[in-house]
Amino acid sequence: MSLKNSNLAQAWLVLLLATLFGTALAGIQAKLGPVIEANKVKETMAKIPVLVLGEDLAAELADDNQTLTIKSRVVEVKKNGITKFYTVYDAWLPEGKVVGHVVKADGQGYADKIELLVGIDAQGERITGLFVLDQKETPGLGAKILEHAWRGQFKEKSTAKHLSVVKGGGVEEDEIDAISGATISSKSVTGIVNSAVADVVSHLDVPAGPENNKIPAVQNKEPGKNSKNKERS
Amino acid sequence: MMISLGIAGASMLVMAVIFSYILGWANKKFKVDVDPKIEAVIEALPGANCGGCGYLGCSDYAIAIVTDNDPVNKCTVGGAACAQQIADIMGVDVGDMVPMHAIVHCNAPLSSRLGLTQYMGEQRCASAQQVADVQACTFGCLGFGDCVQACNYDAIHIVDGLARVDYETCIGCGACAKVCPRNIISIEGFREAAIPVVACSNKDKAKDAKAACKNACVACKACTKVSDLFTISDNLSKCNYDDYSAQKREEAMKAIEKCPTGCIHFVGTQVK
Amino acid sequence: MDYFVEILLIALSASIINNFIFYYFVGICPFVGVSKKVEMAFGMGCAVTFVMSIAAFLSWSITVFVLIPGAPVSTFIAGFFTTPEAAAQIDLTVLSYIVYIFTIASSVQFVEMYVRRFFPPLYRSFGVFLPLITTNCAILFACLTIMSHVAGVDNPKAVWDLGKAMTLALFGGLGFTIAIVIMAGIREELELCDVPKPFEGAAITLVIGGILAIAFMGFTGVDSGVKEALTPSPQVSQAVVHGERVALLDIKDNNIQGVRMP
Amino acid sequence: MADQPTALERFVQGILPENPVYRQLLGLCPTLAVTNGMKPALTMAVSVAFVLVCANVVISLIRNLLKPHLRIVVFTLTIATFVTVADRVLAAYMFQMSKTLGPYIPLIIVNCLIICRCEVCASKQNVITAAADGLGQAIGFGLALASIAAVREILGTGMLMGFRVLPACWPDWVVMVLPPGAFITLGLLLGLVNYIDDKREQARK
Repeated sequence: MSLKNSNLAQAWLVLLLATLFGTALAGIQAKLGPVIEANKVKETMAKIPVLVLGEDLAAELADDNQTLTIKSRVVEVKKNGITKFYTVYDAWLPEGKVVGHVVKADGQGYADKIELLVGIDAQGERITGLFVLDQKETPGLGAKILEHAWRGQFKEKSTAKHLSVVKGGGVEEDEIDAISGATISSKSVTGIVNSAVADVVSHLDVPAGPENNKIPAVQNKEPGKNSKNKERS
Repeated sequence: MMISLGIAGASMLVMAVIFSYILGWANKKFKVDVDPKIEAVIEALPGANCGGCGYLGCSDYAIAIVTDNDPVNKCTVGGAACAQQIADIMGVDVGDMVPMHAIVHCNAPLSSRLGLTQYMGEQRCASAQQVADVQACTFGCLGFGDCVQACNYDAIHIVDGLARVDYETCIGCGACAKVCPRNIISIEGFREAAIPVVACSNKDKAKDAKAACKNACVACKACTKVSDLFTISDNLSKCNYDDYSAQKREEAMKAIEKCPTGCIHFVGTQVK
Repeated sequence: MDYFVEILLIALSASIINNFIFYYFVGICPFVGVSKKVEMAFGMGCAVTFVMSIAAFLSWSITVFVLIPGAPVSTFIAGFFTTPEAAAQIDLTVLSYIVYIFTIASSVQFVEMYVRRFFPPLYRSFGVFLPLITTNCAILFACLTIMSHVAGVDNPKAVWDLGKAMTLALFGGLGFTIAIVIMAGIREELELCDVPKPFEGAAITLVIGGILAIAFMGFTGVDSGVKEALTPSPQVSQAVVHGERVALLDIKDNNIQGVRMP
Repeated sequence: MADQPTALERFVQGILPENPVYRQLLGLCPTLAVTNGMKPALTMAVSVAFVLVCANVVISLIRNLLKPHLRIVVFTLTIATFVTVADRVLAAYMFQMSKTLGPYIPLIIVNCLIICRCEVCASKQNVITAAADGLGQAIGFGLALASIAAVREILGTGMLMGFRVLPACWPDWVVMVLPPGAFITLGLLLGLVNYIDDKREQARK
């Protein structure tokens, strides 16, 4: 019918360009896609050894170029009506011993979302490290949560205690010294750590690694609630 | 891998077809029947949207010409050439092409203004307008030169506190009229080289007008008695420029003599 | 209740806290160019909000139904050529930028024709803005924010639905209008002030925009406050109940639910 | 239309006399957004240069097939494709930078600068002039971005690309790195450029 081909005829250039560009971009996506995926995963995976073992052990591991086997799973937690999702990365030493877990948690910061990686030891008693993945706090003030010194305070903190933020020195066992001028950011990070640790601590038990093959190799573990939920002593 | 290329190309094609079909259909269905004449007239107009013709912009003026056939010679910037072009398009004769110029309806230099106070504020008419009694006359020219700044043909200057138009260079684009906070500048068609003008805009009663300025129009009707060019409306006389012609020159001269405060003048080029 | 809180937070943050102009810097060209008179600015604001909602609706539906991997349309088409689960892996998000800009350009053109045909006076008043809107960053930015909340999210629960997308578009447009009308009001007053010659026009607008941005920064943190106020967060307090330390998780309607602490 | 400016004229015009940011006030959105640091500013300038030159070349190649009323749609399609290419390349090879630049890479599509250059120059002149014009404008844009980024980063953090510029006792003007700083810096620099221009004009008169 004339109406159809007249305006389509006019727009033939647009149609040709659209298809051409569409296929070209798909080609580029096919080539670059995996590289981008690798970047994304690498960004989180690279942090796990440092978080779980601490710098010196991780460096030592890296020297004799062994790597931890790391698997991620999504833990769903129902708490007073709201279901929260945490991605948990479990890390095994090459010889199969579970060495620790890293929880990816996010929460509301002062300006916008803050995303954290919280390292917890194998038994789930101690926090072994903290890394800030993504934040938009005010540069120069809130952004100080990225600093190694401040993050270091979380190391060796017990997961049982509820961490609280204190201003100005005098830091007891389960207290975090707030950044001067950025109490809200410090409070929100500590709050996220507390809620992440409290939610996930009961889901941390993971069968030992493939070596002491008590449990068959856990390669094809689908994410989701992990099967064993051993009642801790 | 090949599949994703194919799918991407296909979905883009499908989307492009859908959208261009909708646009094509809309193009047909929503065809606004714009009179081709209007487009032609818009083409002929300079397109500066300066508003000199008194309309919102060229397209407005073009619509006015075609729909309610307004005079074709109102475009000051385009001048005679563009008026001729539009006349050909419209098949109308150009009619006497009247040059447009600005007229300042105030003839009181600082010396003849009364009740002047020392105004220390912002040296701009727009700001002075906000301040009460800078000078007794609340209608007349403030003389801070907003019009001078607005004019980009350098055709208006402040002489002894009063805005004076240089009729050689003024093309009547109306920029000064737009910017004058007291709206005492009007853009009129000059049928002759020089036309009589009541150079005052004081609408107060005679007593207040006299208290405000030495040569204000006090609506004494002397000019209307002598010549029918002038009419009085709310205490202010106004000259009808359209039906002034060379023959009425003596009438106008007589009115100028008769006017007690001398606020009627001849303005334009070759003022004798 | 929880859904309503999220909608309110998105609305609040899009309109005032993370205002499109003062926080995200999108839509600066009309902000500097059009904000001379309040009516023009308001007209521009309404036009942008209107087109932004259409663009948000179109981009949300296309992203959800065509672009993201496992979207119904792309799996359906791919189903003919390959095995079903391979079809679910077809990921067309790379096309998102072309698709968005294509939909925006076409919808602006469509709206322009429609308004020209049925509302000539309305067209004359803001007709000149419509082509200007296609190259307005605010609209594409809104689509990109929606895409980042739909495609770039790993856990399925946090994907935005249509309601949230439209809220972002509407209140983002509202924030844009607020900002541009405030600036138009200021610039109208500016006519009377003595602005130094080199600063006239865009330079002074940007400096004033900076001051306005500082003022709008005052709103940061409001959304975290509102969120705390609205979410019924349980007070995790500890109590000793007959000799055992119990974490009081829920002390609403005064029956103490507790969980034995380790 | 007056005779078309030659390739060299277009190129030279783009850098200073018709600098896209300071003179034509185009492309302000990315200028304000990414100039809180020198590195992001330069990356943005390079990606805009890449997109601008490629788009100009492609548009000038197909300029006589263009239908007037579909012109804008074709421009946006070409620009969007090149921007996606730039975005993917950045995400693949400079992932950290693509995270900091975030949503502003795709916003190059609606950058008024590129569409304006396509309309003004590419759709009317041959390939070489279009490419030269694109390059000139891109260098002008880069210069403008660098100037703003330098001011903001030095005042904001006292450092420039990692080197300490201001003494450590300099209290960092955090506002410079924040959004309002961008507005104020660009406003003041614009005023400065106008001032210098007026001075040169008077000197020449």
